[in-house]
Amino acid sequence: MASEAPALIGSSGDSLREAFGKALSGLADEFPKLVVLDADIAGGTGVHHFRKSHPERFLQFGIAEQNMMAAAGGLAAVGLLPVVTTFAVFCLRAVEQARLSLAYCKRNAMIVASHPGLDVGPDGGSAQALEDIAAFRAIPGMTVISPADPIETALATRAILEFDGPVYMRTGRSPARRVFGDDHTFEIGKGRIVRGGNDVTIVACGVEVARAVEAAQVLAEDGIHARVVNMATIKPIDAVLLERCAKETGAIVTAEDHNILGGLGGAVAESLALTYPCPIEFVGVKDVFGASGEPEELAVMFGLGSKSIAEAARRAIARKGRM
Amino acid sequence: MASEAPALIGSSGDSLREAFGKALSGLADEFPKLVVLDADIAGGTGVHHFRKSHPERFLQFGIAEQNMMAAAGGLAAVGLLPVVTTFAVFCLRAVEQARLSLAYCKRNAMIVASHPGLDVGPDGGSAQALEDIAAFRAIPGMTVISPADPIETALATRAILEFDGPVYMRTGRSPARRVFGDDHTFEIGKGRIVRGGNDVTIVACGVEVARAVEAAQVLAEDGIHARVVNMATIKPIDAVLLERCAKETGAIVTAEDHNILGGLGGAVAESLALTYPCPIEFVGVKDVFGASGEPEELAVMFGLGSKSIAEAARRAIARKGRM
Amino acid sequence: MAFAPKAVITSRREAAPPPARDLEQEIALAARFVRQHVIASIYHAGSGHPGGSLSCADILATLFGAELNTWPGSPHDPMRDRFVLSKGHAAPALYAVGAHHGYCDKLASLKLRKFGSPFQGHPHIGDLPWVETSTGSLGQGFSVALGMAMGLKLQNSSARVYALLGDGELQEGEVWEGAMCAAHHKLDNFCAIIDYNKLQSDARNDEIMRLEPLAAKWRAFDWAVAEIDGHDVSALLKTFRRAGATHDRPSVIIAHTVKGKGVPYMENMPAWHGSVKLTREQADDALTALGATHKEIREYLDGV
Amino acid sequence: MAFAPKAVITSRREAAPPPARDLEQEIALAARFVRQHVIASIYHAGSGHPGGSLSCADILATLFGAELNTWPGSPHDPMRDRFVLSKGHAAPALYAVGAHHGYCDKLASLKLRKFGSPFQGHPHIGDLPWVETSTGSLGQGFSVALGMAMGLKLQNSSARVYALLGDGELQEGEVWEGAMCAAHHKLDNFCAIIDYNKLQSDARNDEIMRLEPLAAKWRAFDWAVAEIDGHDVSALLKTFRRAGATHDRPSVIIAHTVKGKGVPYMENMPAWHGSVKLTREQADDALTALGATHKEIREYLDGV
Ligand SMILES: Cc1ncc(C[n+]2csc(CCOP(=O)(O)OP(=O)(O)O)c2C)c(N)n1
Ligand SMILES: Cc1ncc(C[n+]2csc(CCOP(=O)(O)OP(=O)(O)O)c2C)c(N)n1
Ligand SMILES: [Mg+2]
Ligand SMILES: [Mg+2]
Repeated sequence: MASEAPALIGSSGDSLREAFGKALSGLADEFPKLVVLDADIAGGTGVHHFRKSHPERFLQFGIAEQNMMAAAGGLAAVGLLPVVTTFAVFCLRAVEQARLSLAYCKRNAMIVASHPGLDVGPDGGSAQALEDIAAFRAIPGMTVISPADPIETALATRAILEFDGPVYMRTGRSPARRVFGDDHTFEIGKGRIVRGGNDVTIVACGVEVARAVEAAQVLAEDGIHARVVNMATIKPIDAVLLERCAKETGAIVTAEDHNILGGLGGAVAESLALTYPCPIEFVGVKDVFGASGEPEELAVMFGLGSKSIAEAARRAIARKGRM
Repeated sequence: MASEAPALIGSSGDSLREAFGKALSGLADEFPKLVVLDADIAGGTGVHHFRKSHPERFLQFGIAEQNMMAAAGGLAAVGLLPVVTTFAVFCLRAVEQARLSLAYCKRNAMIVASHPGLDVGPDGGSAQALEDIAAFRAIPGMTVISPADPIETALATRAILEFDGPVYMRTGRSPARRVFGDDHTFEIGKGRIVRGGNDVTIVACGVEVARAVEAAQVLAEDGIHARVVNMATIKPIDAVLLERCAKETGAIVTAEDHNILGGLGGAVAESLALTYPCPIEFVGVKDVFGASGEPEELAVMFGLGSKSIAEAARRAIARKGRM
Repeated sequence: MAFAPKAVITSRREAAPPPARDLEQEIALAARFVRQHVIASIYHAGSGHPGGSLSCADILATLFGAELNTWPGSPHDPMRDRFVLSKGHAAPALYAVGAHHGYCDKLASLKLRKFGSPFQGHPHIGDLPWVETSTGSLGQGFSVALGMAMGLKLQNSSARVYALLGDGELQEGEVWEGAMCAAHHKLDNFCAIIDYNKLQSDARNDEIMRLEPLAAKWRAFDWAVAEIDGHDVSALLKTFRRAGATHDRPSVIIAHTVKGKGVPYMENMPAWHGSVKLTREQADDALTALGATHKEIREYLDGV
Repeated sequence: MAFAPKAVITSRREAAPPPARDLEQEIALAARFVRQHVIASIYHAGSGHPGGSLSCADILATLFGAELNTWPGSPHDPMRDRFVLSKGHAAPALYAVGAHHGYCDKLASLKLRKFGSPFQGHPHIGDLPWVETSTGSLGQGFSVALGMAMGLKLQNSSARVYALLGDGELQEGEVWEGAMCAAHHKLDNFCAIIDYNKLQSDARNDEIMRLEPLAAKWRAFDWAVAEIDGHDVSALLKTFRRAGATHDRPSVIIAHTVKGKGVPYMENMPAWHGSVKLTREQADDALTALGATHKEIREYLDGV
């Protein structure tokens, strides 16, 4: 029937935003102070689930991200546990509010951003945030997280509610591949080796973790054993694990759905420069804007696909010991 | 007489903002399309000079940075050459506007931010932007500049007006030490060796260049020959010069009045990870907010002073060949 | 309606003859084309915002059909009027009206939101030079348009600037910054049109964030305000003419519209705001309701 | 004045007796102390914003002297009212009124803007727990206060929230986002006070960015609006009481003030807005004008 409600795009049960939205509803009883802030985009961020399950704790701010972000500071100040939700690109509208009214005040407030990077797909370049990790990472005391799959997103949702201090967490728009089983655990600040190998380490976050695993499988066919690290916490970065990987594998690839400047790649480069400098290749969007298209297609065209990661791994390996 | 106009603070002829403001006035005739945008802070950013000399090209937007930033896109669209001016921390209010309406549209529009970092002094932590380089560096196609002294600021002012594409440039609030003579030249994208040496390279920008030179002098007394590079363009970074310095000196220190995460240090670490990985030590604010105080005093207390740079240099040298 | 009295007649529009009946008919036909094209392109894209594209079809058709001094062949003419689609998610409607008037190809512009196509989910000047500025983040287009109006005035141009905003978009503080600024600078070459369809992303404005009394807000921000039926082409034409003659103040036209206008099953339904997927049957029904023949429907849906 | 009729009496303030004459005198004395302390602390700091600190002294003295249910000994009491200095550059006035009421030490708070002192150039909750939120970036304090009001209401608290804004601050779009939001959510426990001193950083509001008709703007955003003389303590007291009894709507008090009030050579002079350095002679003159004795002046200026 033509008059039926339309199908929501890209929010199958396996998108990170859906996993986040459902997890939030499930956790609401356990966290009675939890309130969810929306800027007229609940259907997009996954928190329509929470609106339905806990309407009295769902706070509507309209299309006004600055006010929403700063108001979260006030809600936290009176003892509530606010979770600010919008698209990643619109979080960039409220960077200064997150800085002053959340981070500077050390508020227990969480920012959860859906629609990061090229994963946004057909909405196109204007909507594909490639800068958010860099911008939020630079705010003193702000923790930055980008989980890899729906299971991890659900775990991370609980972890940030239990966490003390402001957090910026990315989810994702498009159906995501599963990386982890039901036995997965998550801890803020800890990277995890998801695949062993000693020739090179691929450090990835978000949608790039699944692609990194795929790249490692391809490399394995050529006898190259790539280690894959899921670096779900970008700040504070797991410097100990990075140092170990650099020592053990001698070359690093970073992979993220973000500009290659200032994001996960930057965090890894900074960390290793302090502990164990080694060749790094960066997989990410190369300082250009995105475009409309399907996420997988865009990933390939902009050099974020598993093939690009595998090529970067070969380059990194080739540079070992060449200094 | 008590009723005399009050003395303006910190804007002696030798602050970068004053140098910028005066340069802008001086260039107005040569650049007839130049218009200057202000958000009620002209006395602070140095463009009161321009307001006086060219009132008809001075555009007042009131205390409304978002509208000002995006409107610059419109002014550029109709053939004018807009220079957006405010404090660095308030540029963070308009990151998304700079992204979409300037960078994504490839507008010829310049953002010039005064009051960056601890150099802000007594206004305190809320006003001391430690995130702006990271945030603007992550915007695709945005050029990022932070000149070192008044002479260079004047040259950089001309350079950005001649440049094609959006630029984010930092000036400074407090009286700045001279680093260069009247014969100095400036080119966007080029780092410059301001002092020779082969034991370590200190890569600095903004106020930290003068402190780096001072650190090198102190180190020289101990027989350590530190090279000092003025990396006035943070993006695009001078990868060729960095590689050469890394090869020739084997260890790097970065120094900036910014969070150690994502700024100049991040840019240098990313660049060298690709070309010539080597030990790097980062001098900057260590992911905490600033505080009120005098700039020189704050520099010492937050580890940005010449002593901290010299210590970082010793640490970097000690790490050479220890991998 | 509260436009300032026409103390001084400056607009070149003053001299133009009153709109002819057949102009109105032409515009109505163009609007019908826009609506059909919107449905077809969103059908092919598999995503896109139909509701807010349909509500502004008559406004766009009127602007491009009669009001804007723009010429498809010379998108860089400094004398041209500027139009900014501040509610950038209505891109399909902009592409459609552009296609109708020769700014872009009709068939090509059905290739919406696809990789490699210049017809992105939100209008991008980097892909289409006749798009005056890239939009998609609500509030910004309005400020950019304001900057254009200011810059044109500074250069003594007689070109005018038009910005089309959504009602939900008015919740962005940036719009009120711009409203204050445009009035302060007396930008009477600037005209904002509000596509007042009473719905935004998730629900009615009233539920999400009340906008009323809306005309009072704009008056208090010192704009000349007109309130009209945004589907009444004749009213649109007259109101644009008045706005063009307003002196010393920017003009806002609050155009009351119906979200999803023309497609009965979409009208006034928030669910059809969002980025939705149209089934073949839905697209067929919509095109039928919009007066397309069987042959046209086949061309729209199969001919691409 | 246009507060809603008091249909339902809910405020605990209703029960309180009308303000006594001596309360007004107490407040006037407190305001005088605030002004003197502001001058002294800015003199010692060598920078700071005197104009906007002096203009709001009576407002702050009234709030802290009579209106706010807050107690210096228990800055974390969940039942307390909240006050947010959204115009954070008036920090010296906040510290002064805090010192007067025992929230901080009088002598210590003269050590303004110095390294190691908790009395930063802009108020910071990390340094002073009785500062409800850090401010300094205009527009934000208002939103934070709104969040507090919303959160208190959600938790059925009867505590009220007050935010003091500058007039120039109203140019920030964030304020109008918040204005729309507070009205939509019927935050009648929220009261904004505008320190309407007609000046901002560089010049008069009228020159920089016209705000008038200001009351009409707030009315169009659906707030209960009162306009009073912001130096008239009796009017302030009455208006706060009315605001406390307003139902279903947030209240705004447009308090007409004089920038630099109390120091003749500063009054209405834009130059004294900014971060300025006071000479010994200027400080002396100012304190004399503010009624300090020679002995007091010496204590203020030399006793630190
Ligand atoms: C700054 C910003 N925040 C959020 C969005 C997401 N968004 C896209 S359309 C929309 C609703 C817009 O409603 P309205 O302005 O009424 O548009 P219309 O009804 O005409 O489609 C929202 C919230 C956006 N594009 N920009
Ligand atoms: C977002 C932001 N932009 C700019 C400034 C710089 N600034 C500090 S005070 C001021 C003028 C404020 O004027 P007003 O609000 O009228 O304050 P008052 O007259 O009461 O001092 C400005 C522009 C700021 N603090 N915050
Ligand atoms: Mg709408
Ligand atoms: Mg003022």
